[in-house]
Amino acid sequence: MNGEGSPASRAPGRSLELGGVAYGSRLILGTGKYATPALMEESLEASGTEIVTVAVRRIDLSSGGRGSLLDSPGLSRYTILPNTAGCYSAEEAVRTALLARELGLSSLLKLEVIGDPRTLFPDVEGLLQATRVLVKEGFTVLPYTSDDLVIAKKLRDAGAAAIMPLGAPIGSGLGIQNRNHLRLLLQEIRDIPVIVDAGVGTASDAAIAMELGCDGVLMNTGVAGAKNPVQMARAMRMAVQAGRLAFEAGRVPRKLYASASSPEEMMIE
Amino acid sequence: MNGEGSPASRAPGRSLELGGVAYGSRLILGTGKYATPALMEESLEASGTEIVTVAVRRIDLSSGGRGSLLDSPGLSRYTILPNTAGCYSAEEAVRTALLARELGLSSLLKLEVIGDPRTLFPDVEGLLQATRVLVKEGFTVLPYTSDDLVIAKKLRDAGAAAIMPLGAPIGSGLGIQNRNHLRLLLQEIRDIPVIVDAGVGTASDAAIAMELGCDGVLMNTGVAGAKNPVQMARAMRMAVQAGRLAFEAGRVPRKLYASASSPEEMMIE
Amino acid sequence: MNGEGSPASRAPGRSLELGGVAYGSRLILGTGKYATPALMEESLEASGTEIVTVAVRRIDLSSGGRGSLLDSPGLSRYTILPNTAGCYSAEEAVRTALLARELGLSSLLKLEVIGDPRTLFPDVEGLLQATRVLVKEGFTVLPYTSDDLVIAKKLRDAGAAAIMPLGAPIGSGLGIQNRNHLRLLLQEIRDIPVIVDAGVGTASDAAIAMELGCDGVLMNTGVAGAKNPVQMARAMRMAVQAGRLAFEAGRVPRKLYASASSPEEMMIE
Amino acid sequence: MNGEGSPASRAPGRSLELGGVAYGSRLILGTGKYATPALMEESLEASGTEIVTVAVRRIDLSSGGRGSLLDSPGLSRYTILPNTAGCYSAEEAVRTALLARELGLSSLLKLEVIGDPRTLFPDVEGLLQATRVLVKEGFTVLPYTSDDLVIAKKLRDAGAAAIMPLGAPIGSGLGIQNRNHLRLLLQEIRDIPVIVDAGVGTASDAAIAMELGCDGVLMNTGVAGAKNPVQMARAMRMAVQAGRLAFEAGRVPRKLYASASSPEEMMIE
Amino acid sequence: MKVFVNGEQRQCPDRTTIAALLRALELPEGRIAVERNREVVPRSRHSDTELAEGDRLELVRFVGGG
Amino acid sequence: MKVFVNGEQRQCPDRTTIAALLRALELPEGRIAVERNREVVPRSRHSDTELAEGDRLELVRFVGGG
Amino acid sequence: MKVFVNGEQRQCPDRTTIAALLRALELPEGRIAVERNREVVPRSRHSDTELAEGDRLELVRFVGGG
Amino acid sequence: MKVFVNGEQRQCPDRTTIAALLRALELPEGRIAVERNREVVPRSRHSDTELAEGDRLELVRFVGGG
Repeated sequence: MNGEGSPASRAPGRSLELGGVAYGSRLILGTGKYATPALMEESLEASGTEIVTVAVRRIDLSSGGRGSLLDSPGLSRYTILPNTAGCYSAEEAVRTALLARELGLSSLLKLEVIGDPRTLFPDVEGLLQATRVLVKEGFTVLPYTSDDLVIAKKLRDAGAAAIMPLGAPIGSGLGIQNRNHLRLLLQEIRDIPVIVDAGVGTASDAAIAMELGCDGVLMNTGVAGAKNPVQMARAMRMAVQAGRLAFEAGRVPRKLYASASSPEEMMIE
Repeated sequence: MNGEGSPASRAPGRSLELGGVAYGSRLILGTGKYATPALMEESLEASGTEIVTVAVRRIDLSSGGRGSLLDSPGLSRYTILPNTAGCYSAEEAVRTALLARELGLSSLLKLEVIGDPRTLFPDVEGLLQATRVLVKEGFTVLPYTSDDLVIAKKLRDAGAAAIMPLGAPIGSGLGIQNRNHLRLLLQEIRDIPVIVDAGVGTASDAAIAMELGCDGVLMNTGVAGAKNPVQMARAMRMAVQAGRLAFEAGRVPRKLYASASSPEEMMIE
Repeated sequence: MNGEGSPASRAPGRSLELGGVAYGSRLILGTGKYATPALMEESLEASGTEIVTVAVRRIDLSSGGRGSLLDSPGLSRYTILPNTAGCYSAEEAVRTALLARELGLSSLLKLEVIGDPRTLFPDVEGLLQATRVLVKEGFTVLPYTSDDLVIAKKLRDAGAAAIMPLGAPIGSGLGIQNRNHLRLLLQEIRDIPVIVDAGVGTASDAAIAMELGCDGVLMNTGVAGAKNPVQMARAMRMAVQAGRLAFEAGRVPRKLYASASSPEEMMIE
Repeated sequence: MNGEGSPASRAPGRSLELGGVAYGSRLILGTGKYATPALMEESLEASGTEIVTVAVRRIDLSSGGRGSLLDSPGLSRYTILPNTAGCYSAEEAVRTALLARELGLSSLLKLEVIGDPRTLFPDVEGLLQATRVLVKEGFTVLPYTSDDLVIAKKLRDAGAAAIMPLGAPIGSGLGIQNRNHLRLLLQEIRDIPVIVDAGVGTASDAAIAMELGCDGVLMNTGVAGAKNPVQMARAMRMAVQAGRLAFEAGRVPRKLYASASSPEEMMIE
Repeated sequence: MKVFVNGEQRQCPDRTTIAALLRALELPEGRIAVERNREVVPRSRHSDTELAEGDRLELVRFVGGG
Repeated sequence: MKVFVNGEQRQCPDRTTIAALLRALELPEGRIAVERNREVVPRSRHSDTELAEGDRLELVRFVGGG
Repeated sequence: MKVFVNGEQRQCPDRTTIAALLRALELPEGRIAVERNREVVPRSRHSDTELAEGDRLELVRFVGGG
Repeated sequence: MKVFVNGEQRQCPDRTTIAALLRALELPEGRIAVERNREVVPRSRHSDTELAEGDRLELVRFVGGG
């Protein structure tokens, strides 16, 4: 076992299934940080994503409540995945989740319980509490968590619909910092999807996540923060597909030495 | 300068130009090591490549000369790039090049002068000699070389039409072993294409090469040696495009800390 | 800030303080897996360690209870650090800790609550519970944990006397898998020691841990599993010192380009 | 073969032999870039080095020729290794070498033929020419070269007394950029010493070079450029020894999974 | 009577319903979720839910986020 | 009466003390810790602690570990 | 007379041309390149190039390679 | 007559020796190496080597370097 999964290992080809729905795209995009709504919509379209994350925030009363994200007609075609970004306790996350369901009339949820403001790393204790509550409430919980496989197993056992380990701090663009932890997590969590959430900075980062055997990738800053978000969205779309295909194709084993690709006999003399 | 090039730096979008011809695909594939000709043809097609490398070898007299690679009708659509694989001296490489031109009626050449049998690393001294001779002979010389930028500059000054540094030993599948050397080489060689030749093992390796700003990638074992070569060829096609797009799009800068992708104000209380 | 700490940042030069005692050596060694007690004692001596870990296990009644580790007179000079290795619940770890104190008459404890048999990764939830109980019981708790800084802060707030994040799975010899997580953890945990526990495979791994700003390194397999444990123990002793000195000395900043170390003027012409 | 050499492979324990002289220290230090001669002397002493490099430069006629480096009495105890730093052609390097011999009355030489001003990478063609000339002239030639093993074999065959591949650009402090190339080079070059020259930025970089099986390390900026050069010199001394000991001790093999260091039976129930 | 809306104190007539409040604030019924004293009030109850002195309301919507 | 020592069933006379049991098992008093029904029994209490039918004892020591 | 073809010694009539040799070897003219004593002989010259005693010929084609 | 020392033009009497030049420049004999017209002049020959019109001299020493 070269530690890089294999077609046998994680349901090759099968589309990404979340809450009983199958999605053709394995890329989930955030809707934050875009210069304009138009740029966001164009980027989402270029990415081929079918699911987009949104945040829940207070209405600015002075604004007369205009400018809800969902005013963008372009969003109607996507599955909306509300998050609990910015919540620092299970209780706050649960309240935000209930409001999100009231807003979206769907029970899909990206659950975040943050434990540290500088790294935005999850508070996995609070995350487990909130997951237990929200699963009872009937939510399809997709928890943003660390790459700790023990926590991942507990989240799964608590009824999470997928595991979403971070690759690196949110918005850092550092790529997968610990491939070995992710590899070990993937070998353990085989019954629900594993989606790398956070840290992807460029196309190869997304490809690497998929080559390790992840079922999907969720990103926001990697696209929205690029000089040309639309073009980067296109790159990410292809990178996720390329990484998945490579994972299923089964890569050539690594060797320390060379092995000729042209015949070594029948040379002229 | 984050060392990762930028659209400004290496002619964004422009197709790959070799010997005055522009190619839409930036992926060059080898034709060695396939289980069957049919599998090879299917893989080449899936890869979207327009240029394929071939080797020059003695005819097996007992076989009545049947089974030349070019009997595969499927190859007629590709630009044929003969190599001098297996040559351990400039003189041997020059003889092989002249025979290749007589066979192919084209002057495009992947020049290899090997210096070590276990690693198949190039003999850059012999490579420079052979390049000087063959450029005079009117060849379009694409030399397989190390990631040494001083040698790369000499090859360019000797009239090479591109620089083809290795990413790792031929057939090793180890990926780009020294990104910093490649980065430095790319900053120096801006007037002719730089194509990573050898070492690519999976899709992300190809994407990384392109993200660094390479103009193309040449591979054989990475595809032919995969469990499913056709699927890997498809993966490589997308990975090269994804990496190029990402390079041109301009990736988000790396940060040590997190930066939230959802607004940090207007939280409920 | 190059993310690699600095003399200013973590009490340079100060010795390693645990439970109010200052130790001159920053290396803690395990006593498991040695071929013979003599080899173990020689290795401990060569390492210069002052603290050694031990496990608590049932007496083999058939053996008449002979062969307790502490029969080795050579161990009398070291501070004994009992562990709760092999415990899969907080309750089991607490029972083992109480037995260890009865055996050792000291309250120093390496607390392990394991969450997964294949990786031996900690169960950080159980670890927090056990830490809270044992701190109340008056133990000096040194928890073996993940590199999750949120958990590290909770352990500190629960009264842990140090944080002992893993570098890689116990006995894997893979070295520090996630330097960035460790860096972030070190920037947050400044008031108690941070000791890398597990994963160190060779001298440079230990040096890297110390250069990142860790206060100490704990290892067992890296020494006991070497072909020549005594020599490796000597290597580890020097590597820990070298890494600490380098951390305090303040390394030269990294540059993408060269900078000459000989004068560039006054050349002959 | 874990690619990390083994005691069997490269004359364990034997001291570093150059030009028929055996040196106890495997660390060679440069004398450039120190704030004061006193700081330099203290650093050299702290490093335990026995060989120091110096450059050859024109006398400043206005200064009345005062301030030659060798006025420092502290240097008298070291073997002086003149370099040809700053030479961009074989001919210039040969002239500088002959002047150096006249100055130093010794034939030991660190040969540099630079090929690029921004990276200070060697011009390996010119380096080979100059090596051939100077070996005939009776010099003990230690060439600063790339990590290209084919060039290394040619240098050895031309009579070089050691091979000194760069780890990264001079003064960059990036550490060993291509361990695989270095590993392959070490497996090929067994009859003369291999000394990593350039790129070492901190203690672990030096340890890594030695663990790979190098016979020595040469550095200047890594020490002179540290905030506290004397302390870094001490760190480098220990790191080189630690790395060499670890190489000879034979490290534990890497594993993807954990292996317990405490017994897994006889747990309490 | 006074209530708190998104943290701000507001005056409104006694027995004002949530629906009335939203109208008064010129907020569209749709795309807004309402929490009253930490309990979500479903849209279907907006018109028959009367506010009481000191009620704490949170009015939220979706915004761009990752 | 019967007790369980490290998981094994053992016979011993009524009112046997822990100290007596250790002697019977030829175990040195030192370097052994004793847990009786999940409670540690300090060494100072070994000689006046009598076992009861069905007691579960854990006798442990230090071994090499990491 | 004897010549060497791809390293093997062969007999052939005096003044045999390269074209004749290829026919004798049942090799298709196309897709084959011929080197005689380290000089390439272009296809156009095959029929008027006569071999001489001891000539060393290399007959090559393209094969799969990377 | 004029010579070039480390790239600078200098006047000196005819038949000046290298040793004399070094004295004139107030340079210590030791720790200096001299190259005349691209040929090293060993220290032992400094006193009997006379300079000629237009000679190019390089006077060098060791300095700190890596």
